[in-house]
Amino acid sequence: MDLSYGEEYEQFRTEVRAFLKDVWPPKGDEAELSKEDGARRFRVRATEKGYLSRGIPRKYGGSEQPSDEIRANIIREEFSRAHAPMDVKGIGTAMLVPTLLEKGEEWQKEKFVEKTVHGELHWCQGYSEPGSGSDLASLKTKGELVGDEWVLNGQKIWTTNAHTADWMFCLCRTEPGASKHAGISYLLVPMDQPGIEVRPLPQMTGGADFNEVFLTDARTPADHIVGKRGEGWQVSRSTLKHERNSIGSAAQSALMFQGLVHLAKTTEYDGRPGIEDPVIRQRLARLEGTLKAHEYSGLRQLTANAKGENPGIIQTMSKLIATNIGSEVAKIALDLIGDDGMMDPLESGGMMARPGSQSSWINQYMFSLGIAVAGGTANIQRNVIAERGLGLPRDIYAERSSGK
Amino acid sequence: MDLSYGEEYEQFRTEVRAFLKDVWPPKGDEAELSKEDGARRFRVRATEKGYLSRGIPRKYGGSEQPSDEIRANIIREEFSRAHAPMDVKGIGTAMLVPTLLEKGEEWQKEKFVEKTVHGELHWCQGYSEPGSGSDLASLKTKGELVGDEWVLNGQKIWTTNAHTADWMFCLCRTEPGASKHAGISYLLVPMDQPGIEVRPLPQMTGGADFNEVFLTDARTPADHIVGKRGEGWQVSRSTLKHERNSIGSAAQSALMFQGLVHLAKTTEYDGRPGIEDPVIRQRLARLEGTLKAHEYSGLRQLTANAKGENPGIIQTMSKLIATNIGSEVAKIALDLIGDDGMMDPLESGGMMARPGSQSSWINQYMFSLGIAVAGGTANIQRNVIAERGLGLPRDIYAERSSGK
Amino acid sequence: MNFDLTEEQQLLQNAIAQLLQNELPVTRLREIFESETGHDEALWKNLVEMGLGGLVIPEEYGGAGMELLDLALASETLSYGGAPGPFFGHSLAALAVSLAGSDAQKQRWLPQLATGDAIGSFAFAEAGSVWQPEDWVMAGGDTLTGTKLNVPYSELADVFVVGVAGGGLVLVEREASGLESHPIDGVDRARRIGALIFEATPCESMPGAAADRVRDAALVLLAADAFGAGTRLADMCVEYAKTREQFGVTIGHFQALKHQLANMAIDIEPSRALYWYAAHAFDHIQGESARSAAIAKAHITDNVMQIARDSVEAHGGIGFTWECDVQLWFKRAMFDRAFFGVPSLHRERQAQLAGW
Amino acid sequence: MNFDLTEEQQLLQNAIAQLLQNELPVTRLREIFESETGHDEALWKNLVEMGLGGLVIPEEYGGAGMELLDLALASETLSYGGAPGPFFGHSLAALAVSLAGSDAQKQRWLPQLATGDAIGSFAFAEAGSVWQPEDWVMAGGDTLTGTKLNVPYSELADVFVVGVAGGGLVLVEREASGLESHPIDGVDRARRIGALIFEATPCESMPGAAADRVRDAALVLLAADAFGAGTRLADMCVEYAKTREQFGVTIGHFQALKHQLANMAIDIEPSRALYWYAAHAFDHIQGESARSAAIAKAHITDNVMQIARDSVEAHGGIGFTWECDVQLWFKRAMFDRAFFGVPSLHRERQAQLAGW
Repeated sequence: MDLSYGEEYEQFRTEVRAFLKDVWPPKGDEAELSKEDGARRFRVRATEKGYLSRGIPRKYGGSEQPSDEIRANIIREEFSRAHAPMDVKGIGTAMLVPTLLEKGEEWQKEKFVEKTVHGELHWCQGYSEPGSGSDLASLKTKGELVGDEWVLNGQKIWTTNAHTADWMFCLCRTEPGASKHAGISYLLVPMDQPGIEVRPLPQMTGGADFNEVFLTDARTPADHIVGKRGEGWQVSRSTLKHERNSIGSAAQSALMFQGLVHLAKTTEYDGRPGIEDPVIRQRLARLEGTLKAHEYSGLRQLTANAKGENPGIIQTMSKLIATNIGSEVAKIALDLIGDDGMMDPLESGGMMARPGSQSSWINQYMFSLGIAVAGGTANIQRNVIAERGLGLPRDIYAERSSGK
Repeated sequence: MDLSYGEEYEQFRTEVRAFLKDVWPPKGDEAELSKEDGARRFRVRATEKGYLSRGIPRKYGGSEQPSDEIRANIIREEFSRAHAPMDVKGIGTAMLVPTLLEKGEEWQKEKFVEKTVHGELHWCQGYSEPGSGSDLASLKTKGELVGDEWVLNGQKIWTTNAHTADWMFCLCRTEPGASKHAGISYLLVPMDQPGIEVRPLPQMTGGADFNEVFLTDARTPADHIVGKRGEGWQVSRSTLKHERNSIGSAAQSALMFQGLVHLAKTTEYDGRPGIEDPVIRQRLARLEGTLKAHEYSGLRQLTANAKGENPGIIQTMSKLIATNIGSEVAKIALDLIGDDGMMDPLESGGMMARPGSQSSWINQYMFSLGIAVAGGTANIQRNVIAERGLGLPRDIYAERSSGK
Repeated sequence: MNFDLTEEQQLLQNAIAQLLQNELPVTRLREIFESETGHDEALWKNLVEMGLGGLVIPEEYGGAGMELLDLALASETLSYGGAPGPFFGHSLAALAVSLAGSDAQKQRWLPQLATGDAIGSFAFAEAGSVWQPEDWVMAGGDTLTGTKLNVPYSELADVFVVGVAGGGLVLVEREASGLESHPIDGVDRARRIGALIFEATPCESMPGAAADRVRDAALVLLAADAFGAGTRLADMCVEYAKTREQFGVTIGHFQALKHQLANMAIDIEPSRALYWYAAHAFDHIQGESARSAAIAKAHITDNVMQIARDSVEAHGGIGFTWECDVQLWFKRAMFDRAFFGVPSLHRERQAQLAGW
Repeated sequence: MNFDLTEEQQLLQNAIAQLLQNELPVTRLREIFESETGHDEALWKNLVEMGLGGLVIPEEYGGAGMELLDLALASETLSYGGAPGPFFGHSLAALAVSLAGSDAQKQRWLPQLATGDAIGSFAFAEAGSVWQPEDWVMAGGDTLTGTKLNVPYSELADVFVVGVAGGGLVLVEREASGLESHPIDGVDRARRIGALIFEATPCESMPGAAADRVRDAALVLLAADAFGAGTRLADMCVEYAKTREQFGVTIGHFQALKHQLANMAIDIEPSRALYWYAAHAFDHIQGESARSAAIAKAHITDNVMQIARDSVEAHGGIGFTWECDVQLWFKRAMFDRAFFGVPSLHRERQAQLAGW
């Protein structure tokens, strides 16, 4: 066991730091660039050095580096410390690009991959539909090949960033006669067309991070299919991952916890700082135990991934643990803020406005629920742990429904 | 709403008190009787007055009173206050007698009811078997009619008081060809015979409140069957209850809670009485909320029962709530007693013995688990609440298994 | 011995439920929820015509002369139906004037409050989540200067019962000089709140010492309201489980969900008796009144908040959206839990009142 | 960057597991559990022959010169196998002498402890659940007078490391005059405890100030032991769910039980990294050592106790019987949770050490 990175990696870290010191924040002429252009220029350089787009072949604009979880982690740490731009975020780089690289036609890779990783094309994901949550096989949106175009009709939901996306990758039912999973295809659809209407789907906080997408005779060329007709289910499950970020979610949880401790130190509770209240102390300490176990398990997974080993059952648990932590953070915060627990999460300010932090905790109190449902409900997560992790029998209804 | 009992009932209470003052504890010559004989004499008198065996016809030794939940409750309160003997406890009065009164032959009632309610015959219940817990329909003990006798072979488990019982009422499979529920009969079997062996089944506390009963060519006369052959399942479910004790379980929970508060007041915890620790105070207060809701719900049920109305979903919940309260009482106690939480629950004393109360809390810590499993596991209770209380669909496996 | 509602009480609850079913479909509720004022005059008129403006006002002043239990039952049913508006603050103001007002104050205000022509409210909270009469800082006297927070419908009410240092109560009229009201953006848009800022504002002292009683009554009403919200949420979840399909069956077939709904049921149903008892104790068992109210408020609002969270999850993704009705009662639960102090505060009071 | 065990460490765990599988079938474990002494000389001999008597004793004194992490790994595996006997107390005594003993003390005791020819133990606890070095009351000096409680295998050990007022450590030999030992009926009959009564008993002061280090090490070993018990219990439940049938299917088909087992898994599996880290911090990250040990002890022993309760329930009625193996690890969990202080105590320490 050795929590240092060793000489070779520390050498690598030194190089990364030196690189960042040179080019970020932008110096000289580059300092004059717009924020966006500056980031773009930076990314090109960082990719040349092999720091970004590491899993993407050079010919599609990547740096084509051998997989190395430790280097990837050092890059994340140092870039984050320097507040430098990382790989372009989003569902396009996270899900579409790996899928195209594994299953796409050559022309599809050429057309889409580089522009997506460089942030010039934005994507949204069209999987979920009203009425098919965890049960994707029941989706109903239809695609019909009419001449040289697919014509799509149906409705998608939970479509993050649909209003800003250029393209959507989506699952449609194209083979009406086929059995549940076998009738689905994976299509790439341009968003800017009359057949597509995007409506925001506000959440209970009042904000709107999701959309519904209505497809009414929406069109896309016949060849904008990834994999063959009826293979969409398998295509969508290609989970090629170059370097996992196995400690990312724990780092998020840790940041939330730090925020909570700060809140407890700065909020008066029952006549003294909340952190001095014995009940709050016990709750914080208990939660920190869960958090630390989660964090250190991330280190275990990082090590296993770096060695190419299977970290075991622990990898089925991250989502549910992160959800549980988020939920407990929110509950403790709600107790700490007292009357502010009645405030509107979107409270815009005005004369009686409280410091922004309080309403952000209300937001968190509700949003911690959104996290639970976004990654599939906690019940789905528990099924996964029980079935894949513990080897218990599969759910009878899911099994029946999948026709096995 | 009126929590007083009203004039008529207060008059009744006065009568009960006067009666008790006269005869309990035994006066004069009767004070010389053995404890057991004194109690027997007392019960005869109390039955004459209509205070005991209220649901039992006079000809079988009862007082044959009209059902009155309020009177029943007043009798319980006053007898309990005077530490006077109540109706003979046990599975015989609680389950066998109502079953015989509803489904038994006349000669069976005459032979068994009076002696059972007078405490002269003791019973044990032979329902559960290894391998059939919540799923009684799967029981395997066989009964075969050979000449004028049933010959029984099999094994029963969780048989409380089997070592002191005179008789067992049990379920056996007598119709090998019949479907699951239809093949079962309800038999009355004498315990004192070579074909029956009783073995104690010690629990994890080290005590032994349960037994296993092994039947090897055990015998009972052919007419010692209640109901017809193959009707045992229905017979066992006759739930005739004269007066429910809807507040009894809550009273038990309340007593436990009082004990816990006493423990908190008298145990040093982190340098002061436990009751002064803010975390303990919050936990006690939270638990008391659950307890009070449970207690007052008992009053609601008592009222509904007295009016002959259905109290609704609340009546499906008592067992699970009582289990939850018992479990939380035990957990708080374990924290309070510190190092004594390492002690043996059966610790017999000796030089280093702690006051009896501490090891009784360890017993409680483990025994609260036994309560959970004895009334069917908590999961079974939740099924009942969801299905009978909320009207949700029946469990698919139970449904399948019952052949419906 | 009768721990049950009278026929009149059941009729009252049924009548309210019927009214809300007719007059407050959820579409209308949402309009009010999203409106400027959070108040619907037509609905208010309907409610006060049923006598809800003066349930606990003595009959001689035009009220129904009923007890806190009746008020709590009305609160439960209004909450179950999601009713927005000033009922809560108004009822407590009416109770406070009935208990503590001078004859003149009663003459002047109770008849108007009973008919609902005047709307009452109360101003107890001060900065720092201060609610309890013994903690009030703003000085009384002939005039008031200072700020009160979280005043129900401060923009709308005609008269305010204001708590002052030492645990006294005073009356302030809306038109009083030096009185400003500012809305506060609360989470529950069905119960609006605001701040009152007093600047040498004239006030009238109330002779009776009733602040503690009014506090206890507020706790019981919040508990009853939370109970109504909790049963509504639990019912919505059961209904959803019986209709929503997944993998070819209604999701109510899934044992994990069944058990979550069973747990929800055991966390809410016994609370009915808990708030009944607290209300009954307020009316008839003086010695248990304060403690029972604290227990009911802490226990029920805390449980219901968890039920609200679990309800979102029981609905899956849709439960987290604005368009799903869960949010309406979720926010009601947040209000009931925070208003007049979070559960831990009342649990500590509960402990102290037991002499622990 | 390598947060994983070395091949040697994995071999060590495998070898222990293999030995217990061969030498300690549960029938044998139950015999020892129910025996007079709770100690099996043959098993002890096997363990010390593998070097487990002196894992952390420096090589120059005949030990393996390994680290606390290795000792914790051994503890986990021994606990998973249910191993009874003096390993825990012995290991801490060996560590204490290695850290704080004079050269002479080391010369005299370490070689014997390493071979297991002498058995060590430690006497820290005093009446009133007092465990922490800063709270010790019994005075040190040339002789000791007073009582220490909850001393592991007080009836068996040859030498005791005893904590005295001011946080010092002294050595007492079994044969010392005025020393009496009395067994205490503990719940976990696989780890016996007793009281030591000193009456002007000669002792030898240990020069090093290592009480805090020994405390931290004890907390890590208890956490590792609890982790082993928790994984054993969770494994037993999964195994039972896969074999026990009800309504014609294995009970592992029931979603409610599946989810309870999933929850058990997320309550135990991440703890592996938590105790590894605490042990590693003890060995290599001085600044985090005390706090990490407190977190690991509080978190793991508390979670495992709940897992033990849930394990009884997952087994139904049989889980509550003496003959079901759940009880063996249930009691192990009770020992690990209570020994050296309940979780809330270490959570408060955790808070203080963070400067909260």
